[in-house]
Amino acid sequence: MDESSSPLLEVSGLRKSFPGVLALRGVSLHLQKGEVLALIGENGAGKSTLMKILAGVQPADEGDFRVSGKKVSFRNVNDAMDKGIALIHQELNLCGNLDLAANVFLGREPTKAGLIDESEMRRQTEKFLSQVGLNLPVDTLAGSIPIGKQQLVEIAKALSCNARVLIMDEPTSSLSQKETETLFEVVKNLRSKGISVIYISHRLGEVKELADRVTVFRDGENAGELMQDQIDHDNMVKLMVGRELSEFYDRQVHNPGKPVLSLKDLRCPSYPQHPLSLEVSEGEIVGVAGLVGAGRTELLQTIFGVTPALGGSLEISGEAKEIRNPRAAISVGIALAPEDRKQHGLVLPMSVRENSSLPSLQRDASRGWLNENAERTVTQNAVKSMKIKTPNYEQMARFLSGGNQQKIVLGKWLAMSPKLLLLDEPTRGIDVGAKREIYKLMEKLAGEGMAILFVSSEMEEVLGMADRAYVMHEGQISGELSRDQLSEKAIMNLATGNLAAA
Amino acid sequence: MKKNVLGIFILLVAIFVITAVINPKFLNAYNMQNLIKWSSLYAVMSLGVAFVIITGGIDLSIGSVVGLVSVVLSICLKLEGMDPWSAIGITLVLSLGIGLLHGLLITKAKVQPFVVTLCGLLVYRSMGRWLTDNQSIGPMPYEEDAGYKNLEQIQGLDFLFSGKIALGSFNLPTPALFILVLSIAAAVFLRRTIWGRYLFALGNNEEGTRYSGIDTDRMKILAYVLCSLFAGIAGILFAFELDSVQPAQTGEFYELYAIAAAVLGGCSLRGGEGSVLGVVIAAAVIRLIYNSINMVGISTHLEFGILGLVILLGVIGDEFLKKAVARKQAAQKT
Amino acid sequence: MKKNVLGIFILLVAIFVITAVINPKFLNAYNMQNLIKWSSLYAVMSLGVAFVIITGGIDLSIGSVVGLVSVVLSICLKLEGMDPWSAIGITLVLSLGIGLLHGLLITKAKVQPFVVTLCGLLVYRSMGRWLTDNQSIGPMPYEEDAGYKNLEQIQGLDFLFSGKIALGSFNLPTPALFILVLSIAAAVFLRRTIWGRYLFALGNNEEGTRYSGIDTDRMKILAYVLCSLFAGIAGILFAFELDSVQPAQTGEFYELYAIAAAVLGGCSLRGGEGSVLGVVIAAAVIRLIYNSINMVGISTHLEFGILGLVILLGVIGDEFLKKAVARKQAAQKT
Amino acid sequence: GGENPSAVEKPSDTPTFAYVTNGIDPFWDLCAAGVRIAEKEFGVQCEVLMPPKGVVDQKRMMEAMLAKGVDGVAVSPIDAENQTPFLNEVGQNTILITQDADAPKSDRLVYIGTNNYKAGRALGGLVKKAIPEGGEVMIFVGRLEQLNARQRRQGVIDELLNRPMQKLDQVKFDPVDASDLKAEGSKYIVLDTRTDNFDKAKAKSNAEDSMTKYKNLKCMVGLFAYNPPACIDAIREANKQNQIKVCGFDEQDATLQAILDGNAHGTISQQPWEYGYESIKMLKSIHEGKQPDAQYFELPFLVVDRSNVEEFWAKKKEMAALGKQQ
Ligand SMILES: Nc1ncnc2c1ncn2[C@@H]1O[C@H](COP(=O)(O)OP(=O)(O)OP(=O)(O)O)[C@@H](O)[C@H]1O
Ligand SMILES: Nc1ncnc2c1ncn2[C@@H]1O[C@H](COP(=O)(O)OP(=O)(O)OP(=O)(O)O)[C@@H](O)[C@H]1O
Ligand SMILES: [Mg+2]
Ligand SMILES: [Mg+2]
Repeated sequence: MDESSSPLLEVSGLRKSFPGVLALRGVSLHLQKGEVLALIGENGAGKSTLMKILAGVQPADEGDFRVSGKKVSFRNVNDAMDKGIALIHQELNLCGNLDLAANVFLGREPTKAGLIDESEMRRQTEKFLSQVGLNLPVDTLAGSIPIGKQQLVEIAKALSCNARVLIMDEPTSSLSQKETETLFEVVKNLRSKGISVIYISHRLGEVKELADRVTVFRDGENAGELMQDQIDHDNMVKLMVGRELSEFYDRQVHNPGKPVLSLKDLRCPSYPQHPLSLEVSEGEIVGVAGLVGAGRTELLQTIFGVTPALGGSLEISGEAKEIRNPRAAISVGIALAPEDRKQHGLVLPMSVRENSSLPSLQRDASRGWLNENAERTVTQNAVKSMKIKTPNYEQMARFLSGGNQQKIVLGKWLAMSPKLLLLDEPTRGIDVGAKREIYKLMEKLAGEGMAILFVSSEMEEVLGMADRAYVMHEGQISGELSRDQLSEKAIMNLATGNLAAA
Repeated sequence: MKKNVLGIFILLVAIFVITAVINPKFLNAYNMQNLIKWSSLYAVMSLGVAFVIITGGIDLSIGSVVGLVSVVLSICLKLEGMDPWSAIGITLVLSLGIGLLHGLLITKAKVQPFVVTLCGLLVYRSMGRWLTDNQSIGPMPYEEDAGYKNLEQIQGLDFLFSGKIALGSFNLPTPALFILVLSIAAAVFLRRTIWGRYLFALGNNEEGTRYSGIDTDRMKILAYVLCSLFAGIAGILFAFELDSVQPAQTGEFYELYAIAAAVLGGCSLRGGEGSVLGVVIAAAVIRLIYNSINMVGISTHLEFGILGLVILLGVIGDEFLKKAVARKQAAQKT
Repeated sequence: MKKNVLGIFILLVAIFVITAVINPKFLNAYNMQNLIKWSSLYAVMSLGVAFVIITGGIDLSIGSVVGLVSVVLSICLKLEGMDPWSAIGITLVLSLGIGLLHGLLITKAKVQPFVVTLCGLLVYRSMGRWLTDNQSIGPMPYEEDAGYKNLEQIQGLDFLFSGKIALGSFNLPTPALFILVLSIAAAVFLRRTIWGRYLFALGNNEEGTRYSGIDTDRMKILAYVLCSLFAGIAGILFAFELDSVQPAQTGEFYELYAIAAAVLGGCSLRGGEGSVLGVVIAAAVIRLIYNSINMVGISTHLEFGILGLVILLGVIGDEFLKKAVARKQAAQKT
Repeated sequence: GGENPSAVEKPSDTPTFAYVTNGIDPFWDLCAAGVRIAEKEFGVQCEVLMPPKGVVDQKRMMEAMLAKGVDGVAVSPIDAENQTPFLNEVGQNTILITQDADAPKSDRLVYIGTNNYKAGRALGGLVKKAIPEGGEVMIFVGRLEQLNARQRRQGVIDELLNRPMQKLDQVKFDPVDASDLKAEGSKYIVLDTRTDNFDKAKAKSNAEDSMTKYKNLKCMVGLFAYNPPACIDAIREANKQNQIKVCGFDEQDATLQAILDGNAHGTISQQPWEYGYESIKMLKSIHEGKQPDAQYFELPFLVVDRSNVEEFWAKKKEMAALGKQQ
């Protein structure tokens, strides 16, 4: 068959089921040489599953799978790599105990006389790292760098395979604006070299900027396709959720009440040289913007007592409090929906019920006895008010989509009626529908007088949701922006430490 | 819950029936009493270690704790002539203290449970030998012993911990009552109190549990304290059952039996899983295997081998059964 | 790398110096030779288990493998009169086979390493007893044995595995050469080959390693095979060193020494960490402790206890040292 | 084996016995050989049970035998003093005799065994012959909590220090950690007793360490079967054959070979097959209604040295082979 006439990659009728779940119900997809194809869909639509099949990580149950017109079947990752297909996973997959060079070349180490050729590996790694704009020594341990930078290492790793098809599954979910821009450069550069990219993202703005074509999945089936000129927000949303969504950030103006949280010269463990001061009031939604690694997560964790402060004062409703652990934080009315939902937010192998009631168990218990009625009520309230999609309360949290998992996290905290809600990247990896619901919820809670402090790396989100925002840069608060001062440019200047321009 | 213990229950019944067919004397009341007695004794330790395994930890020191506790109890009762109930109290406090020490080393000094309890295994064994100059000792005092004045009370304890209660023609060994009470308590604790829920939660995801405002360190310490306490109770039961304690030997390898029973009974060494009923049945299975080997008349040189094979096949079979059940449920859904 | 073994090295030197001060005879050549010999023997096993621990697994069967291998070797050489090199070959194949079995059960049947190797501990011990009718046996044939015809060759093996090479007035025990070769090989394997790299990688992040196109199952199997192989080599060394094998006892508890040495030498039981040099030094520390106790004249009752305390304090101290170093580096950065 | 009726259902007139040891040891398998010989000779059936881990296993094995309804039990109690109540329970249900180790306070009908104290003194005598000029002696043993081990050790010490003969049931023991024992009028010094917990590697390194520590060591005494070979190995490797003598207990091939080669002076054998044989013989005769003449049936031990080692070794092999034929 003639190579140029048939698509580089073509799948059709692909089916895949997991115990109890039919993840793909006969989807199809094709990819041309030098094309950036965006793949979008709600959480659980089957995007990652398809990509894992393409990359040889999992076998398909049935379906037709061709590369350059030739029927192929991949038994493992190496088969896929041989055909030039490389996948950057949704979850990070670096080995924290190995250095960057070792991670980039893991599984494909250059060898000399049977031994690993370290010098060659280092040389090449430097090249690939600089391509993704990462200036770190190649012998840095992967575990010692922040998530965002790890993501860039993953991309460098994929580049180093000389892939013809590069699959990126939500690559920007933990990248900051600046790193995202670097990534876009990389992707555009690849396209110009004739490399094809499959790009999965929930950030429709990115899709619009990058994609030559968009394929949409819904419930494990193809829901439609958009050519470059048809790609716009509304069209994508319509195909994804099957209906139109009204105004995304439907904000009201809040009138802040008394201050709930006020920090004075708080010192966080990683940047003790930069004392932090800020304030959040009743009914106010305050954003914290900044680049990845700016110390925003740690700020929230310090407030919540996960990493206790080294100094400074923290006041809740005007009273100085010492918070040494999450328990103390909860007892003064603080709740945190953490950045790493699976590690910190939930106990994945436990049920929706057990997760929803975990923080409130002790409050509802009498002398340590489980109060099963209260537990059921808490769960019921969470599922109802959050509109959590679950077959029943006993479903394992692991089997729910990202959006629904995040809703459980929020639900379990709302049962505690906190005064102050801390949200760390509340919509990371969450589809548009769920995102919108979370924004609505934030609105509603603020309207009821709750103080909300949220960290976000998505510019749109900060611009859209915040009444006021702090911007962080390398561990310090580089500026505070009121509603009218909020603009993309102002945030970027502060976030990159360009204080003069701000 | 129920399907979790199905596999191990089938195993129990199978070995039971096979042995009874080969040697009908297996079924006589005396043998059943002994089987119940030994199963109860080992089940106490297995239950204890289950708490720790549920949190994702391990305790290798159980056997040495059994040894040390029975040594200390014997010294207090026989040589020191201490008030018998105080002696019991001291041994329980000792085992609580050991558990607390383990818990603190694991949570505060951040030493891995395997290492802490491996060192415990060595240290407590050594202490027992040192305390007795490595001479055998038992809890029952003889005329020349200081404890002889408390003989009656000690005999009372002996009945409590290793006596038999006549139920018609069947003599129920008292350890069976202990395991009954302890396993109900353990089941209620694990399934009906918030602490039990916390143990399961932290076994599945420690960080996540801590982020939900639970003092995971304290809960882990609790698990190790319970484990050592149960080992201590087992030590008392063993001391009275055997009337004889070899400081260098008593309890040797028991941690492995206990862990094997916990695993065979459905606890996952990864943490977050486990059922009291399963563990108790599994402890009974292990004792049953020993008894069957003797009743059938197989060479004692093969005992270990058969036990090892049954545990391995039991665990594999159980896994297989669970998968089959899951597949069936999945098939029903679609 | 270097700071990882610093702590354990300090410990080695400290115990060494203290013992030498208390009893200067400790330093004489004969004692040093013995110390080197025993350290080498135990270090072989410890190195083996280090491979497994680096992948995040565990092997409890080492001691029983040592026992079984030395039994089989003795039977082949002495009773069967087999060609001596073939006999060595058979025992090595046997240990490889055991490792392969462990690896397959763990990766394919998905049984936890703790369970698989615990059952192995029981089964291989039983096999050794059964094969020999529980009689002690040694590799050296007597006149009436079938192996007597190979006596010279077997004596050659005996020299190879448990002889001494005169270096001036110092007689270097041959096991030292084995551990030298094996540890260099292990270090090169772990640090300079792709497979070593993969072992570290999968110990840290198995999924991620698999997604990088590495057959993690095969690598895990490799680790268990290497572990059993090293245990097998240790079995051969022990058989020739002891010249007699107690099927029921030879090797008992050695897995615990091996694991303790690996952990003390810097392997993390969570996987992904470990250094060959550290493990070898740690094995030497453990032997040194035993030797010191004898040299200083402490009661043997306390041996275990002292060993346990030193391991525990060693691990805690090492952790502390590492943190201090990290803190210092962090301070330098700012 | 299911087809063989005798395996499934023994004729009811065949008495069945149990022979219960105190652990797993080659010694006991040689005893089992004697049991097998006796089984044939007297037309009885006997199970040999070796408890792997001490008192617990011994108890549950005997319980299982009671449940099976055996006609008699010969046991080597691990902790005679404290096991007495249980032994009495066994004695009430079946014929109970003790062998190897006694439980004098129990209702056992008879005790068959060597006089370990006497045997220890005989061993001391061997030492005296080995180093007539006197000197320093070390004792090596697996565990000292066993009564027979303590009796043996005390016999050796008493003999070397020329103390008066003690009565078996009233032996006074030197402390376990007693070191540098000497006496007026004796040329011998008992330096120390080292235990190894049945770990032969430990036994060997104990022997090595004692050579490092004591320059003038003249004789090593090994009380458990594997101790003499461990000492012999250590001495051979240190090239001190001419300097240090070995005397031991039991009859491991390595010990006998060393006696033959002149590397060990001698050993004391309890002739284990006699234990098995005599125990079953005794059970059978009691089963037939003959009460034993005395409570103590003393088995003679045998002093094996260069003069009789070949003959003895041949006997041992013959016995082991006879036992295995079953
Ligand atoms: N290993 C697995 N076992 C069971 N179910 C699975 C497994 N992997 C995926 N699923 C299920 O398959 C479905 C598709 O999941 P997939 O991860 O492909 O979705 P996605 O489109 O990538 O979603 P997201 O946007 O949240 O990443 C979901 O219902 C998911 O729960
Ligand atoms: N556990 C830790 N140990 C050492 N350093 C850490 C740790 N956690 C965070 N840091 C460092 O602290 C700094 C702040 O990280 P943090 O995760 O708070 O940033 P962030 O702005 O929230 O970025 P992100 O968007 O990735 O969450 C980073 O330089 C990071 O490397
Ligand atoms: Mg996905
Ligand atoms: Mg963050």
